[in-house]
Amino acid sequence: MKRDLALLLGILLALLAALLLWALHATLALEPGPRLAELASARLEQTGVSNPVTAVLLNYRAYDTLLELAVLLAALLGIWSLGPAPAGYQRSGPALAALVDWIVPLAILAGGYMLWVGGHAPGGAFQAGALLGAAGVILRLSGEPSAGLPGEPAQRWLVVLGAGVFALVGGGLLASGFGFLTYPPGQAKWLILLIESAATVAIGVTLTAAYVGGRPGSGTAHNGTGQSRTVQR
Amino acid sequence: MPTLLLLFDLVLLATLIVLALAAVLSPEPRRAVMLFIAFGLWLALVWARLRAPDIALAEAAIGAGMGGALMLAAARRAAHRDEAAGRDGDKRA
Amino acid sequence: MADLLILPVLVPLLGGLLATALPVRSALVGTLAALATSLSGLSITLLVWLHGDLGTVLGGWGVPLGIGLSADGLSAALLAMASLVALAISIYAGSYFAGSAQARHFWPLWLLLWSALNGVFLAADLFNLYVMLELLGLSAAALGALTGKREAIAANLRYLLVGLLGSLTYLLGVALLYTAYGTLDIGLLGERLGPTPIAATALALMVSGLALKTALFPLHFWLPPAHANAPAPVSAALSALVVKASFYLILRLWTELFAPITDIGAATLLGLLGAGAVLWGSWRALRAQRLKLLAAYSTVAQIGYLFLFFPLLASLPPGTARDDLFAACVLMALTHGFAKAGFFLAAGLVQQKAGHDRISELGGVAQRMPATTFSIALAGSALVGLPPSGSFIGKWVLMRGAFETGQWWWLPVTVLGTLLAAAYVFRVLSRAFGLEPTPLQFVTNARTEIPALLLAFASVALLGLAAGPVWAVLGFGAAPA
Amino acid sequence: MSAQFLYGGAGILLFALGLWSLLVHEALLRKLIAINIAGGGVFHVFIAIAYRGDTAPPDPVPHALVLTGIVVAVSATALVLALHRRLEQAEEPAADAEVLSESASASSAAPPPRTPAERTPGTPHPETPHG
Repeated sequence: MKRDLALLLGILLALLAALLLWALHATLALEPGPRLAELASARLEQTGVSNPVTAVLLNYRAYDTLLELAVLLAALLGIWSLGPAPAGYQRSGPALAALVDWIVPLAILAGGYMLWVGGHAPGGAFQAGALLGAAGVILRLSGEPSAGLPGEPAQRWLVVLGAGVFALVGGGLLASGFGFLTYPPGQAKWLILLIESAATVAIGVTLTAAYVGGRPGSGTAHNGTGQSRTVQR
Repeated sequence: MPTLLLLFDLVLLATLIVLALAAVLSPEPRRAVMLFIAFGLWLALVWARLRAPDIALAEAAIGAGMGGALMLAAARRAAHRDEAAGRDGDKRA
Repeated sequence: MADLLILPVLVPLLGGLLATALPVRSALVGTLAALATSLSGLSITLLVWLHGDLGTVLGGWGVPLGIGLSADGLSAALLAMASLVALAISIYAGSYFAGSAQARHFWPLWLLLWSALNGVFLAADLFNLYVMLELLGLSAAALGALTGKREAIAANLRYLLVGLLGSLTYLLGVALLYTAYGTLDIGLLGERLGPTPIAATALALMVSGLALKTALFPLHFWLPPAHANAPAPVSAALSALVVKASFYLILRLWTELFAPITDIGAATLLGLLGAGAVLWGSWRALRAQRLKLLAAYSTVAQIGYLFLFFPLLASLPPGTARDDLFAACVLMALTHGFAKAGFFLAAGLVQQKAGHDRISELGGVAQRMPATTFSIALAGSALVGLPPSGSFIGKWVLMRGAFETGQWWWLPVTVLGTLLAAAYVFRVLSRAFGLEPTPLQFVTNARTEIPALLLAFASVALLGLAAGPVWAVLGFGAAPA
Repeated sequence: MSAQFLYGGAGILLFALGLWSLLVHEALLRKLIAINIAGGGVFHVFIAIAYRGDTAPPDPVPHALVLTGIVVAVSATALVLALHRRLEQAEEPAADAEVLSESASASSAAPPPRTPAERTPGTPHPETPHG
């Protein structure tokens, strides 16, 4: 019965896929419509960055990116609302710990590099933030329960830093007559770097905090919820 | 398109779809997640071939990396639950 | 002036960030941000009313590179409804969550949700809409699970997955459109879109994804548990506002962007699903044991009515008759927003007072809360569609349209749905006004009871007696007498 | 043009495969993997249509859209998993309590489910509705 249903659904979805393939084929066979690629590269020089993807993300379509940071934050707020962080992992042995001592600073350095290079080569705030997040994950796996994150108050400020700086820059530009996220000529490069730096930190902290998987407890708070934060040693 | 390149593309895509199929069909959680991570990394490789290095990096680091790490934690929990609970020293939330 | 279009998105976003950073002050920050957001939304409505459509492109690049924001009558009408309903919910929530640890989780997520909601109403870019829908879905699911109860978590887990599937389906449609027409701007796409197979496929994908998110029968399965198990202010927001965002998008895409390819056949399919929703939702509401579950099924039915307008709109040429139908559809959506929010807020008060919301045991409890019982009665009469509520006018125009277009088969659906609604509302009220002795003291809590009462009152009086402004904002002539 | 269709088509196949798995499989983790694969398929379509051969530079706009999509997808994944973990805790109070009492070392046991010591506004009652 269940097998039959799976088969039936499989056939239906194969039909759907065939229909979509046909639609895609029909479209590609037509004369390709005017794409944004030419336009995007024609204006690239005015965007303040030379990596076209960064230009789209932080200049042409910066509004999307701002909201994307809000989505990331909403997910973390949802995770925090579900309870305190579960217990950490067993602390790693000396050999692994020594390795972690090397990997984590390296990941942070690589993140900084990736942020800087994102202006003109592959890379940028999200990749850099992900590297910071990876450093956090490694720290947590090695037995650091807080994954290297600061206490709750600082953590809260850090996770809103990205969207906050972004929105404030946007709002400031609006208030000074340029329009929301419309960078004044010549200023784009520095404003984008400012936004990207803040976003990198926020993304790194948010991803790490999401991996930790619960409200940051400094060990004393939130015991009323009945969950003990025990760390194995 | 040259035949050799077409062949290369076909192998690339066939591997991608086989990885996706394997991830989807694997009932064992840890194995499924490992296959999913492999799928994500392979996807990044394909995107690098399609001249999207930025996105390949992002998919490898965020999609396969962070997403995979998150799922792996869940898969390990699921596996622990399956292995009749109560074993000492092994169960972590 | 068009620059101000960003404010209804930016203000709650900044408020949400600040409420995240200052958890101890989150209620204060949240309330202030709610006031400011509401004001910004209403001022946009006022500007559209006075000066006509507004539009701007963010970033100074113009379309198609930049992301456009636009507000026409339809956006303005929904923005105004959202501003008023969300403000009432905020005031109610301030007292509902007072002293609870949930407050610090509620406010930031609620403001992010509100930001996304306004963002959907104002966006003129298909991909930006995807991001907005995801922000809306994630924050809604997180808010719905706030009680921490097993049912709530399970329901919202499902809601989240369904929402993700809906957004992905929508996004695939956007990908096809970009392949064919090379732009994401709704205005530009409208100029380029023709009756091609790709456009039809994209329409099917996008509308299916959004129908899943707006809980159109038979894709409504996720809605009742998710809406019934959330905290009362969240239930109100989910039912009154969040499902409206995806409905609004379907209405806009169907009647504007995809107007060249939508035909009567496709519209009739939507109408049939709507009819199924009306009958099934009302029937389930009648059978529900809990007040909030009743309200949730009633939402399924009310969404159904909105889709009954599609086949009628499709078979009428542009003109006054079609304008009236369109405005009546919007009016019903607005009325449901006010009425359902009022109903859920009042139900939440009953639940807090009695410790449960089982309809069979409501007797006496409600008697001690006269204002709340009155809210339920008012909101209920708007759900039924009694005059002078907005949905009375909506249903009346709907039935007249069914006559005029010869699609008489929508008439029995409307009548039967109305009878069922009357039955389920009466069932609640007969319990609330039960035979128990009149209590010696009445319970009043102005800060929570007044928002519910005002919302219920607005659904009946404001939108019913003053439908003219709705027609005016939409840019149509006088409302039908 | 042919490469675009080849790669875009693969994206569509991945979307259909993910959708099928989402509908057929019960376990949450499998549903989550399915939805991520379906998402990967949609992103793949975007990347494929951005590709314009080895001579012309690719279209950066779909690339940026996909980057946004990836971040959104991982956010949703994190939230789904957190909800799932909370659900597991809520569903197995008895089993976890046993683990706690049986294993002598409390540190190695799973944390007990959260008991709502916080004041909970509203008290919804379980009633599983049938859709």
